[in-house]
Amino acid sequence: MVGAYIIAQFQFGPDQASSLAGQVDALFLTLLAITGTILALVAVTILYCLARYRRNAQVDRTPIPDSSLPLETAWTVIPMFIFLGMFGWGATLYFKKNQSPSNATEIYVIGKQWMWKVQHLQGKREINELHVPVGRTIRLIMTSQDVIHDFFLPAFRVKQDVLPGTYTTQWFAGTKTGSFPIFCAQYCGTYHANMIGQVIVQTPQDYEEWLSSGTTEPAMALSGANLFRSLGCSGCHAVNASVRAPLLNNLYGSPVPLQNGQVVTADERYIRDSILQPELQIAAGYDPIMPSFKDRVSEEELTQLISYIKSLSKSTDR
Amino acid sequence: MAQTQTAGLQEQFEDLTQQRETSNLGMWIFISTECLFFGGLFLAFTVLRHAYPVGFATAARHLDLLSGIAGTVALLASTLAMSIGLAALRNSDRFLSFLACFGTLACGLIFLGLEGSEYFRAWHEHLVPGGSFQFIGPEAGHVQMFFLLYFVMTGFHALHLTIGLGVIVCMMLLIMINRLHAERYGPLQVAALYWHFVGIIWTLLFPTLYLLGGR
Amino acid sequence: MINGLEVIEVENITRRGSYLTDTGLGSWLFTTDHKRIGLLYLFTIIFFFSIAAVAAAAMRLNLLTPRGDLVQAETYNKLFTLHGVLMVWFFLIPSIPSVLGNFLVPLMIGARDLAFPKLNLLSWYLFVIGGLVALYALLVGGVDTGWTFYTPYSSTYSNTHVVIMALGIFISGFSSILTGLNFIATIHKMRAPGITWFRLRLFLWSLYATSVILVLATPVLAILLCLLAVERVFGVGVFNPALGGDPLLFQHLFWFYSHPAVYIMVLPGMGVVSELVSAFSRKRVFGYKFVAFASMAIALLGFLVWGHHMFVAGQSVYSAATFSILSYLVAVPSAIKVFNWTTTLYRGSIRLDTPMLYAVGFIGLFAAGGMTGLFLAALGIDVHVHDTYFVIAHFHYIMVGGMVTAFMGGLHFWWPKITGRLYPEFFGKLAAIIMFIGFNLTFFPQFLLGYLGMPRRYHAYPDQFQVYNVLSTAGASILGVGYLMPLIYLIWSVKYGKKAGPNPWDAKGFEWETDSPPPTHNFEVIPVQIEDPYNYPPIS
Amino acid sequence: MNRKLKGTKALQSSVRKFCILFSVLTGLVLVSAGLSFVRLGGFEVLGIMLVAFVSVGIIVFYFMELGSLTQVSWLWAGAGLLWFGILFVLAMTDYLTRSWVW
Repeated sequence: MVGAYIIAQFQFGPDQASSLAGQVDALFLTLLAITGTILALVAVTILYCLARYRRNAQVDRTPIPDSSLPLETAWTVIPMFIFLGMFGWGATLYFKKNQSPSNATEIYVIGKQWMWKVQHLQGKREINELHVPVGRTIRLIMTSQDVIHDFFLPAFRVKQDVLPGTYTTQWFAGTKTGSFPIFCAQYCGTYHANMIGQVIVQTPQDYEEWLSSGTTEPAMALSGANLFRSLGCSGCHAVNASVRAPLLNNLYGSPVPLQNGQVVTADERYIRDSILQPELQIAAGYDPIMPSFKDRVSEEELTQLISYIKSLSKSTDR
Repeated sequence: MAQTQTAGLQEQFEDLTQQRETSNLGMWIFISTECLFFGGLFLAFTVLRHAYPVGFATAARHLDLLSGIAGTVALLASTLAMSIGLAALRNSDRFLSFLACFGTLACGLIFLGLEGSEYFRAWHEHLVPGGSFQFIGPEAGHVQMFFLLYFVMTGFHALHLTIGLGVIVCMMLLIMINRLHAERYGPLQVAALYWHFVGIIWTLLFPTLYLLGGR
Repeated sequence: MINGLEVIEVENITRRGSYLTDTGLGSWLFTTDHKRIGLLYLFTIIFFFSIAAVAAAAMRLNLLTPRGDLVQAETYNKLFTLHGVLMVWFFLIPSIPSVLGNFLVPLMIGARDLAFPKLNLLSWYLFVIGGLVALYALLVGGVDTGWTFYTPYSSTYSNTHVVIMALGIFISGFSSILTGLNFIATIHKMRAPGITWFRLRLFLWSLYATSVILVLATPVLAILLCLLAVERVFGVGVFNPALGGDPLLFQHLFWFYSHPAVYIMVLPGMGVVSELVSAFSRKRVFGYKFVAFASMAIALLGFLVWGHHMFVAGQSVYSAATFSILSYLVAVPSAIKVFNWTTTLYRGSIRLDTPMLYAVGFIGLFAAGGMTGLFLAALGIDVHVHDTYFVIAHFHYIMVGGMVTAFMGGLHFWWPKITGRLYPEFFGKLAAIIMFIGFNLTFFPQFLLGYLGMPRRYHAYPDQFQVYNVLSTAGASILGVGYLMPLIYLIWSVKYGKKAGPNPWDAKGFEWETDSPPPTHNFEVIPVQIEDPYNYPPIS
Repeated sequence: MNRKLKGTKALQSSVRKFCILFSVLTGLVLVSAGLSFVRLGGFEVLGIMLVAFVSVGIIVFYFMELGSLTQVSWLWAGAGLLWFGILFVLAMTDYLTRSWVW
């Protein structure tokens, strides 16, 4: 009884709850097998030599050469190739982790000392919890209000630092229902250890039910549209506006030629920078007259504005 | 202890040549350290300039080019004087060496004076980062960042220069009391290396800060 | 007969005097003797180690329970910052280079002192001043940023004494630079006749490589701390995004120093182990040139891999891939060293004295630490284990399992030379074994914790992690005993230990040819190296 | 006496050499300042930095006497430069490729 209880306390790996988890574990176990073998070989050799060649033992001690080029080459080159293999495999997973599939459902995450604020496109907000439907690819667009945090989902084997002043993204697809921990993995101040939460992976039906339950807020894009008007953006960025400013229809995801000759892709980061630091990247053919909205919009409002501007673009999969 | 002691030879060395070569090498190692010290600053400057080219160019135009050129030439002149001082000492001309060191000192002070007046002007125009900073224009934040880096970079350079001036004063004293002469010129050689290095840093700082954004 | 010789030897020492003869306080505080400065460093780093170890003990006790009942979150954060700062800058970095290096470099190359003895004393003073400033930061309330000082937390949000702590590290940084400079100049210019580069002891090769890092990495940390202080004090800066700055710039500059710094913390240990393995197997180290060049390769390649600390920090994917592949390259020379040490044992004549026990422990623990480094360099795995206990366990295997073990081994090996006395062998071996067991029990469970997902720097944690934390704390208490034992018997041996004689291990090297403890100027006559430094006679 | 005369001659020639180099360096400063007034689509920046590096080279080789130094000093002068390059290249790799899309 006691024995079984104690053994039950030992966990040898976290839950595998995402499409990526199994792949990471496979690489991990492979590395474990390779390095374990090498380590065991070294250890056995050392122990064997220690036992056999102890000072007073009568054994063959005919000197061996001081050095051997073939041997040195072998144990330089062979590990190098093994290492290159490890690199390649690891890099493949990393590229996969950093390239979100195009059909992802987007969810905005804002970190602040010491909580996670989540808003779904449909308008639903939650704190320290993240409801997602099982099987659907989720793309998190994350930023921080203060210091660097890190959105870590051990059961999904992903993590990404959440930086103030810019957006970072990561994606995952839950493969089984249940609740899994969220940790902040980047030290962020006194209550860093309290910045934890739950991802709740639900069946699509439960998820829809949850979305429509409780107090409903307008969809993010709608809130963004209201803001767009109340902040006066529509005064310039409209078809028949008195001031000549770029139209924002179909902006998201398209290339924007800049005044200095560069061309940038209009992603979340570009839109964010254009609202907060409009003077940095002036679209070609327009005057640098837009005022900065820094200190006038909160991070939440920014995400709503971005969500609205993205909704003006047909290419976005909503 | 019965060994014959050469004047100025430290006990861990065999002869003055070894001693001189060692301190020379020591200074080169120190210079490589300093390369990385300023290297960090140059990297920070490059990264931020890359991010905010317009703001940095705007800010750079607020520096006085003529004063910058004058300072650079003064520092080059001090480098020249330093080299003459070392060559003179090696060729037993202690008087010229002393004079040249004095010239180095004077040129260094002129440089510091010019830089001081630049600082004063920046302060006068409210370009010193912090509470008193005022700049009208959309790029104010980046202009402030430029001036922060300007003050940190030139400030550390000026600090190095000031230390160098102190060293040169010591060298002048040593030449005066005949502790440095044609047989024992190692310390002046090391001091000269340091001084030239300070000059090199300015040779890089001047174009980086004054010229890159275009005038 | 042998006794008679010993008596003559002892009389000689008494007559000639050793570097320890003069006992006045002034003679210590104003000494330029590299051996005395080495001892001054030894006392200083033991002092800092003790404080940092107490902090570690408090942290481990706190983590016994999931809620972290012993200390408050704030205190816990200050404890791990203190532990990190003191252990890294005030213990590990100066441990082997400044203590054993100072003591041994001139002895090993047959010189009367280092190239710049006054600079050497100055660097000790800078070290002490830096340490006192850091301790002052502790006394006025501590710092809670972690030893990594990530911005914008450290520059804007933390309410603790970041600037004072940064100043302390800044000052001690110059101590590192001057020490490195001194070693490089000494090794280049002060070698005794006959010591060519390939007759240079492997310990010196490793110290040379270490010094390269000390000299070329530390200044970047210095300037970084200056910029951090400016941002914090004046509220204008280059790292906080709210001010338009770039927090990743801080991380780039920080790790440009701090990754090579971990090689400062292990290369000298490799050097010591090369010496120990050779001396106790009575054989030349197998593949001498490869081991020597591996040290230099690590010093160079170690500078090319810093970005692997930033795989999830938001740096470019291409940059991450570059840093990953370079990280694998730096593992190659480390692997070469391990294989060469192992092969050295083959057909040797091995004595398992205390220093050798430590050396063998080092090879095992360092290999384990290095192997787990391969996991961290694999991008896909690092994403999962980054900033978890897996990382903590990995670098403690290198830093504690590697460097501290090597330091203990080196200290035991050269203790007879430093003090002229032998320590009790039985207790020495016992302590080495206790340390090995305690260490593994402390840190192995942390690998499992990390893979389970427990993030580092957590004052409290979910219940599921408790069992491994309990194991780890239990291990830490055993480790603590292991550290206390040498402190006691080594001090005891200074007065009561058996006289050692010049060469108690029958080892090769200039340092064993002079008296124990050595006279002030090391050698009566500067020795000449006429053969390979490890030319042990063949064993029948 | 003869030795002293020889010394004076050597001194005179080095002073002359240093003065010439000084005028070259001053000229280079003016050239780079002039470059900052022209627009060559980014190439003026390259030109300015190139001129700066040439000046640094002259100071290192002639004023700091690297040309006549032992190999070890070369090693360390080179090390400073090499490591400066490492810091720069690897850090800028990140910044310059961050916006690349694959």
